[in-house]
Amino acid sequence: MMSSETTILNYQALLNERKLCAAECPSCKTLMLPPRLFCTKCHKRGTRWKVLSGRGKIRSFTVIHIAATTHAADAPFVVVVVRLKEGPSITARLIGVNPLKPEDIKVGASVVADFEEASGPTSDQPDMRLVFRPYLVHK
Amino acid sequence: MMSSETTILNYQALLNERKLCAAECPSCKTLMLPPRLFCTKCHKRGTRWKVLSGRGKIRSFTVIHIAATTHAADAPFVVVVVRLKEGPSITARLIGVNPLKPEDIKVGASVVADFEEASGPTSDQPDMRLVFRPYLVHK
Amino acid sequence: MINVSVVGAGQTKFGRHPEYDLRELFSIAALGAIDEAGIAPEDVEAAFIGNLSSDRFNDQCHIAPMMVDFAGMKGIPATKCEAACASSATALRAAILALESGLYDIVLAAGVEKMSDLPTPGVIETLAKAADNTFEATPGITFPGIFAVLAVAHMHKYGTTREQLAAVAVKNHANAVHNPLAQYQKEITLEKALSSRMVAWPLGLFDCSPISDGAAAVILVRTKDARKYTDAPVKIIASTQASDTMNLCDRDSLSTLYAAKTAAQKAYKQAKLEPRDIDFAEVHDCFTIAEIIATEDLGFFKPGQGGPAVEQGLTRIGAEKTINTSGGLKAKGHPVGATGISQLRELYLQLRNEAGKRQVPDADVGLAHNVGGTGASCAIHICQRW
Amino acid sequence: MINVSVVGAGQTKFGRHPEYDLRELFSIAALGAIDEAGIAPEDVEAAFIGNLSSDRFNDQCHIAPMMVDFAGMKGIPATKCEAACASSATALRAAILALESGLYDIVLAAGVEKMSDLPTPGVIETLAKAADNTFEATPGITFPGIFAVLAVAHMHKYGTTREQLAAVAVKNHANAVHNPLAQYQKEITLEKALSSRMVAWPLGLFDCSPISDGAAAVILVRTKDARKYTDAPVKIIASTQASDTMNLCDRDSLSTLYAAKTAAQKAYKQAKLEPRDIDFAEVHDCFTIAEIIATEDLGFFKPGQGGPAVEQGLTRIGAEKTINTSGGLKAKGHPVGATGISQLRELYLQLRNEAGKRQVPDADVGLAHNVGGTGASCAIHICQRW
Ligand SMILES: [Zn+2]
Ligand SMILES: [Zn+2]
Repeated sequence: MMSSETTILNYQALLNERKLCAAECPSCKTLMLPPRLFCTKCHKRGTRWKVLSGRGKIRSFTVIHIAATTHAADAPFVVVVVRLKEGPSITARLIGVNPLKPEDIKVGASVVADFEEASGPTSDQPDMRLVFRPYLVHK
Repeated sequence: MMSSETTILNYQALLNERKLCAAECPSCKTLMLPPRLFCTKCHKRGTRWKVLSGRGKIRSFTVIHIAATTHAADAPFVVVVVRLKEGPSITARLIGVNPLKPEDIKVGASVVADFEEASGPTSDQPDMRLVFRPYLVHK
Repeated sequence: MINVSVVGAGQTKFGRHPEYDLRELFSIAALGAIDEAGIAPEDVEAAFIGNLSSDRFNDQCHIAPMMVDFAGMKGIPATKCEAACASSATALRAAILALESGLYDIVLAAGVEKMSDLPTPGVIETLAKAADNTFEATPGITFPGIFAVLAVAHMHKYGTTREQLAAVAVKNHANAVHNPLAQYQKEITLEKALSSRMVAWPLGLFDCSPISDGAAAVILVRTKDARKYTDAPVKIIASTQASDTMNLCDRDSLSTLYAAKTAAQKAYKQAKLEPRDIDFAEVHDCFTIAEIIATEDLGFFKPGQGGPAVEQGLTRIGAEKTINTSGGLKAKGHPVGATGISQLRELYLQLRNEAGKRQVPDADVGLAHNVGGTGASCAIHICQRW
Repeated sequence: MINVSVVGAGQTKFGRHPEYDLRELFSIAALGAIDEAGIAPEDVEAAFIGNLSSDRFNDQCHIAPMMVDFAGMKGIPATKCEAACASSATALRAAILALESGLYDIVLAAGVEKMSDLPTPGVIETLAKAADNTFEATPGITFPGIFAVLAVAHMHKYGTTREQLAAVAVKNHANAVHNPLAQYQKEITLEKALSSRMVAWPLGLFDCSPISDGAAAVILVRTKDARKYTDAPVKIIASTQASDTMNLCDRDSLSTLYAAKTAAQKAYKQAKLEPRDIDFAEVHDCFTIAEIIATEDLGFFKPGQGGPAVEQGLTRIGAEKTINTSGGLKAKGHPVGATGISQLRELYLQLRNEAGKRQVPDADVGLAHNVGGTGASCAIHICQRW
């Protein structure tokens, strides 16, 4: 999969292998997440996958109390925008925190990517879904 | 209902009373089907209901073999565009004919309106649906 | 410089309209604008109609010909324009460009949306489709959730408070009391606003604009022809639009909207005006935080000062910078595709001294700020008294 | 007279594209057009994008900013235009008006649709929403059914035959053999066309255009600037649009399309040309009967003569009136929102002598006829060799 075209479909296929990847421009090294076919800087096609560490910090977040029909069973849940160590940001759920204590979730806190099976009525073979967890330093 | 505003909602309510009605402009007597709030000729509001005879002639038709999901169970079925005696035309199903013998359905043939319960997954309390039948002259 | 004027405006009451079909709502607004301009439907040469998603809300695509036909304008070119909640401001822009091209002399710009045909969860789901479905709606973020993320970032950066958010709702409800076409014509207290049910933390129900049905329309002509139709046309002196990436995650800042700032800069340049020259503005308060960010993006207040400004009453009618005399999306209602033209109608009324008890004293220049979706679109119009 | 020229065109292959997202298809077409025009994405000042219903097909609204951002044009004004299957011709018109207004110098007009994300019954249902849902889709009429009603009326009035309908499909499949971006690049026989499964009597499967994914894009500039970009720009000399009532039942005639006739009359007047001056045309053959009616509505053949004309080979490449060199919607494919711009691309290629084995000899003037939905919209563009 790592040599596949940097399409959204293949991004999901890589998530299914528990790999969080960005598209990288071989010319100017711009990293793009969500992945793109064409470099945002030099507009060249031929970007390639680069596996990311999954480490990052919370830029902002919310707790969804009233969800769309398809996610209603999960509410309340936390959604975070995370700035990854390598530069790009990504939006995903934050697990391992109490959604009823949003005051305990801090902008700037360290998180790490994880993967869980996406449930939902539309998926026959469930995809893996990117999520984040608090990154705990064990002293 | 006959004194109600000539809205699409009220048109359906009149169908539920087994009445096929057009909107009539009190000024210029233009008859409008589908009904309208404003006269197509003089653009005045205040059109009123007029009950139609339900008698008319087939302008054109088709037999739906591949239907939308919501109508798939009914296929094949005949849809006709009928010019009503009073002037306006309306589109509806034609029942009482063999949909597999379209060559027996003739443009110009006389038909008469009837009403049947509309089935469908979305309706709690089924509405009446306008249909047409061949108009048979009993000698 | 733009050389187009508004010579007629119409609007339905905003709110729940189970009695009317989409085309019926449209025709009431369109024929209202046509009557006010003193023309007949046959005089209109082209129409641009904003609508977010009749496809999902009403099971109906291709609404533009249906709308004009139903309102007596059968045959004219009719195009639907869509840019989420900024749909009708983009329709307005397309109409302005059509007039500026010289190909048409009288153009209708309108917007219509009927959201209440769907049950509430369906509305939430449809609105979420105006965010990036794959990367943001699928993880579960809703439309209120998008703006909640902006609110958290704004609070973190500037210390903006929930009380300041609530102050937006309180002010806009107070203004809507005097707008007979508003969905909610009653005041609310700060306590009530703050105690409402949580939707997407930190935004409660009273931080959110409602689910609405409605339509709005304006008749546009070139400014040199405008006095043929009315003694008090309203000049449009700037019309700009900008876009941004859909995804929150792909943006440099989460406490400002790049598209709004870009469109505002271009609008001020086009009108040869500064933010201080704007007497009043209708801004896109789909959520309370959006009004605070808007007043900063538009240069009315410094970044971070939008919250304190509303709390101190600086945006009330007649104060330093009057914002949302109509009641805003929050209290006037937000039938998404109709909102941009409804904002323009408020400018039209204010600049003709026809706004009744919500009239801004000595208003000469007004601005309309219409944001689409997650902020991926923004269109700005500046209007001037004749 | 219109003073806009095409200086670049791009298109994806039409067909099923499970491997690509909507934005990926768009970016391939848009960057193709941009490259061909010899410009960079940053040079594009505004974009108008045709699309029928990403809302239903792809669960995604507000696609215009998403598309331009993904193709490297973040920030520019980007508006979606919708008029059912004529969506991208209306986007093209909006782009032309924007250039004629003088506000922009370089504008992108594009169209994109990805239909195959939905299973076939869902596609049928979504397309039916481009008819009047309450009065025609709800009784059960489908999109093929709408055109079947026109076919029956045409057959009744003029004696048009199923063989004549099939001749349209046979010709267009033969043309598509030479179009490397066509969905079906193989010939079919009259027998095969006639024996296909019934969809909506009298239209069989081979009377219908397929379910397709794809995108197309063009770069437009004012004609006076066009030679800066290419030695062989293609001039757009007419751009018109008209509408009609949505409902079949509300029309005077069921054997002609009023919107197409109206738009055609205006287009010939705008270009100061007659039907006989048109060397070739891309017409909207969503169904075989639609091409026959189109060649009559456009004045190429007398009413009732469209059927005999195709049967006699008068619309083959290089014959009396060459129709659908690209393969038409029938064989090239019909990703509905992309079709209008794809037609313009075919005109661009032909008028630059770049159409390869499907090149029309000595073609100087071409016409594109893009119909929306039930015929409630039609937009027509006429192009001329430089
Ligand atoms: Zn690069
Ligand atoms: Zn009348």
